[in-house]
Amino acid sequence: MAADLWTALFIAILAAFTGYEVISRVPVLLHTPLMSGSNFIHGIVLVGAIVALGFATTPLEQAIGLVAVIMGAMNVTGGYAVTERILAMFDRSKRKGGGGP
Amino acid sequence: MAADLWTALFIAILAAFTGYEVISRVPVLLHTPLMSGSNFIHGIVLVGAIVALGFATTPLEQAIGLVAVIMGAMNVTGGYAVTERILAMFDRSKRKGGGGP
Amino acid sequence: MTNVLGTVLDAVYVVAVLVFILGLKALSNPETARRGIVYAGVAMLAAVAATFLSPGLSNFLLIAIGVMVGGGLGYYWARVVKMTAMPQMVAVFNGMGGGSAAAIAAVEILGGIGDRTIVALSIAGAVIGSISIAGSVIAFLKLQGWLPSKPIVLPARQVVGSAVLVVAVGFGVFGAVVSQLVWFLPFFLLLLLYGVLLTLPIGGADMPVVISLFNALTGIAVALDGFALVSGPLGDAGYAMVIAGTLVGAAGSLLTVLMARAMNRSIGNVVFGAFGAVEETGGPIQGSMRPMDIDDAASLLEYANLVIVAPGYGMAVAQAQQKVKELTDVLEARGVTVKFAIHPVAGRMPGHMNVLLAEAGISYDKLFDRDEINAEFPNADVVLVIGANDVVNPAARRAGSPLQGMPILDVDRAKNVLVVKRGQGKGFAGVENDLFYADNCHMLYGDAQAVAGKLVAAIKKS
Amino acid sequence: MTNVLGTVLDAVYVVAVLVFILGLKALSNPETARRGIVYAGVAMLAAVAATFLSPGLSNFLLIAIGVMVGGGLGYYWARVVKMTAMPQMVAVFNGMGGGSAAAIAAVEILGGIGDRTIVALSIAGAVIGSISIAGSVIAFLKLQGWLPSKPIVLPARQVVGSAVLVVAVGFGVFGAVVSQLVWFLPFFLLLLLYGVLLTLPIGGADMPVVISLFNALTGIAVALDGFALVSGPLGDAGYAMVIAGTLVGAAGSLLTVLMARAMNRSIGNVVFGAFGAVEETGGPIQGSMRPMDIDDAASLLEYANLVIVAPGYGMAVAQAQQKVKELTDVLEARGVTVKFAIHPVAGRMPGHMNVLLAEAGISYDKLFDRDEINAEFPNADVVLVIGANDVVNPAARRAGSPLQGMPILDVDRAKNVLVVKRGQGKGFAGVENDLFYADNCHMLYGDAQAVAGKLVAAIKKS
Ligand SMILES: NC(=O)c1ccc[n+]([C@@H]2O[C@H](COP(=O)([O-])OP(=O)(O)OC[C@H]3O[C@@H](n4cnc5c(N)ncnc54)[C@H](OP(=O)(O)O)[C@@H]3O)[C@@H](O)[C@H]2O)c1
Ligand SMILES: NC(=O)c1ccc[n+]([C@@H]2O[C@H](COP(=O)([O-])OP(=O)(O)OC[C@H]3O[C@@H](n4cnc5c(N)ncnc54)[C@H](OP(=O)(O)O)[C@@H]3O)[C@@H](O)[C@H]2O)c1
Repeated sequence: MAADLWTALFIAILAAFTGYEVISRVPVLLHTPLMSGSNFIHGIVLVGAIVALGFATTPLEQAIGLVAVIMGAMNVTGGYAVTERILAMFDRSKRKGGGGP
Repeated sequence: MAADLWTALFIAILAAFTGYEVISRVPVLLHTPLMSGSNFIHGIVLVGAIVALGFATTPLEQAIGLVAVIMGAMNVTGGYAVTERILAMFDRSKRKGGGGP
Repeated sequence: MTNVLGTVLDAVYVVAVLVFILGLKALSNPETARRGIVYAGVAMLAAVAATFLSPGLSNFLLIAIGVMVGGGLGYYWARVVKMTAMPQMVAVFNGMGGGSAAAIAAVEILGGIGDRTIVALSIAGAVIGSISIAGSVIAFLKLQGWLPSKPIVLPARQVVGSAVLVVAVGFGVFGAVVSQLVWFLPFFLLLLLYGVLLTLPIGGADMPVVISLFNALTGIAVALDGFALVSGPLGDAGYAMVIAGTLVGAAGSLLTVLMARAMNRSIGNVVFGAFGAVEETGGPIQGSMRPMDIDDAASLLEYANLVIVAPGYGMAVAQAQQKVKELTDVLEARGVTVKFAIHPVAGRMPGHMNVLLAEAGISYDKLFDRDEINAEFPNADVVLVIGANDVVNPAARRAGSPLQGMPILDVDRAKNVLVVKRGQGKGFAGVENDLFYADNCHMLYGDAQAVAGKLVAAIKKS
Repeated sequence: MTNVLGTVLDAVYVVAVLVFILGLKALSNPETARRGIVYAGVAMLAAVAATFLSPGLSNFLLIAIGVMVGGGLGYYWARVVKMTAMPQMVAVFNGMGGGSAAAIAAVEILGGIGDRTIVALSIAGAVIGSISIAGSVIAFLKLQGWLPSKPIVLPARQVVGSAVLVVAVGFGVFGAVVSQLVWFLPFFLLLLLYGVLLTLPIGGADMPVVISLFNALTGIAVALDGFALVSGPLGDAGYAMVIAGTLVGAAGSLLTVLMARAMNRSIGNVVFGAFGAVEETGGPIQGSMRPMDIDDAASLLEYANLVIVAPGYGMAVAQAQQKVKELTDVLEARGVTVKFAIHPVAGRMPGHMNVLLAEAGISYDKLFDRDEINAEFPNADVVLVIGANDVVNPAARRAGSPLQGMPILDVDRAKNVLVVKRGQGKGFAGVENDLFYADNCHMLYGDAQAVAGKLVAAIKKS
């Protein structure tokens, strides 16, 4: 196993703790935005999709890579927009708020 | 800056969050063992001291490396023993406990 | 990688990760939550831009098209969807993430068939990502009502499912060992099938738990893809994926556990239990449901000191939150104290009620957790149950009930209980509700929005 | 690195880090804390052994000697030291860590003078590590009583200090730029001097905060050394240092802030304020201190329903905890409820009182935080203050007092207050205590251990 993978394992351990600890303090009030917010955060997959497509050479790789990019982009923008809409409702500064129909 | 350093920076960020979150839940009751326990944990410096001495070539490097190892070893064993002694006092299973004079 | 550009790009990833975590932390407080997501959004944009600008990439046009098409679709859809359709929306975006992770894994397998470690990691990422996309699509279809929301129970489903999964993984491993790509076609197809088979037998109302589970799984798939990328040309992108993916994996798992616990069930029971497919056993309840007319209910409310509102899924379907807000306002104008009792799994998403009530402009100071408010019910003059059923069912305190042990809102301990629902319909769990037959309980039949509106009118009139 | 051995060693580091974190987590609960430290100890042992076994090392004999000498000394000392000497013990071990970090940095500089990044990181590690060892030694000397514990205030100390620091760093940077080792000698010497100058003006009772600060600093120094090592031959050792060092850096900083906050002071004020060097201003207090004799005090205690004990530094010096435990036992045998009010900074370490009382075998169920117990004082028949002073000084509620704003135990609100102390001595802050002159307060003069012993005897006799 390459050194990079061990390092990545260190990173994964720490990230798991961080995720667990940070999230266990989120009150039930915010569980819905938490769900959609973490949905947004795994939208980082778009970065990997760009790398995959960016280094793709055969047409098959390109096609699959394009699919990856499209799906990743949907995940990231959709996740962001939904979360932002939900949280706008909790925003005291614009109480009457609420996006869309 | 080498790639390893960036990775280390990722790691440091995550470790800082983890340390902060984990520790902020420790009750005042346990602040003394927390202090000596974290003292023990930076005893990991011994690992670095072993590397420094292990790759030392000149006598000067060896001398300083030896100092590093001695001090690191003191930190780690002392930190451990103190913490363990303090925590033994909180141990319900041997209530009358208390180490040493 | 030229040195300066490389350093800048590396720094962008590190800062992005830092901001992600701070953003997640900000989510723990309603005052800061919105700021948190905006910061995280900026960080994400920066990370994506940094990746796009990295030296060595090609296919720029394709990337740009992909980002614009996917991004546009996602953004548009998220802006126009109704708030009540949120759960299936989250399911879709989650599925997209899983699909993207599976597709990345496919590309990695195509390109890296020589390197065992990378192929192994990619296979793992592909397995989880594929299950996540297929399962999320089924979850979407069920919640949207395009598939029946009842559990669809196939014969011997657990055996068949396991067999499909094992064969799929077998194809993948075999393909990796013999280094032939053709084996990965059945590999992916069978995984998608497994995701479908896994999700079909799960009832519509269990979907939120399942969505949260798939959310965590997608995070893990992304992290696995990240592992496969760290030794590649853009290692830092891989690390960022490992971090963000693991964060979500941990956070999502925790959230899933919390949700299942609030329903007093295990995750295994949710996924494999086909809950809601069985009919209730147990004798009929003594007594009858007694309706009350609107004017009597209005004056009961009006002359109360403390009214506690217990909303549930019915309020969400009826989109009654705005009327409930009006009702609160008229009652408060008459000096009545109004509080809201929020059960963590009322509705069809964790914290669903909070979102709806906040949307209607009800301050979250008035929203109380189950733990906070349960002791207060005996002091309440009236509890107004609006479209809630299982979460207020005292049968949960009775041995032998399917709900047994589920933590509920103790509304039956209040002086008077008014229940708004359309008819004799049972709640999601399909269990009779003892509450409706209690002496201190009266029914207000009708659609929640209509009934709340009538109550407002009656109180205003008096 | 042979492949199998290498993999095993890598795995050891990863597991060690995992266990460290779990160990730290276990510290948040007294039931699991001890298990936590034992696990962390095993993980540390494994990490050290893995490093020792790594291919490519030489100087094995020297390493073994160093580990045995240092380890033996540290272990022996830690086992025999008195519990009351704990703070200075922690200071010493902390200093050792800082010194080790500085020495590692020195070796890195000697070996790596060509590589700018490594030298820069090493310089940073050396700066912090050196300050930490020098400062910790001074802290030790003060707490041990080998240096006067009063602030030693030198003229223009802040200017001189800053100048020393700037010149020291200047030598280091210059040495790195011209790649000449000789400049690092004055670099290290001046840094040690700076550590001394920084710590001398800090009063003995502020030392705990400072020790905690140096603890955090040592953690950061270790992390910086780790950064310098990650690109070296044993990169994983470097990562382990980065993780553990940063963990401690973050945890220690937080603890320091909490402590300073409990004293209502900023960290800057603790480090640069030379607190305790100034004399109190403000008029004398009206009234006088009234002693009570032991038998009266004993019967007051004996016939009480609720006695709250508020211990402080005096109990620690007098080693009175065992007698206090006996007193608790005899009182409880007579049906008196006994509780302990623990102020977070009573004594000379954070949580000091908890440790002492636990040592004496008092269950931590009876120990209450300031926040938990403050509301109960008005219900207490007797509060027994044992060697506490500042933490029960109601002057903290008075504008203009040096203690103003410090959160205190509200013992003066109890029906009766008995204060055990040797004489008219002031507390650490050097402020008169209004409590001692209050109508409901009586003094029991004498050494805390002796007085507690006499109370036990008097109660047993009656
Ligand atoms: N929130 C989550 O995350 C989550 C996750 C998984 C499972 N669940 C489950 O979902 C259930 C949630 O409980 P709940 O009490 O909120 O809902 P529920 O038990 O599903 O009951 C909803 C009630 O609303 C009534 N209703 C439906 N449409 C209505 C309308 N338009 N106007 C007025 N009333 C209407 C229904 O009765 P009528 O048909 O007679 O009108 C029904 O009794 C629990 O069993 C929980 O375990 C929740
Ligand atoms: N715990 C921490 O982490 C920490 C950190 C930094 C600073 N501090 C500071 O330390 C102080 C702690 O407050 P405190 O109330 O615990 O202690 P204190 O204010 O220092 O008072 C201790 C009292 O004990 C008495 N005493 C000393 N030796 C005694 C003996 N042998 N028998 C009986 N009594 C004895 C002294 O009076 P006599 O001389 O008359 O006997 C003195 O009044 C606070 O000012 C706090 O800010 C604490």
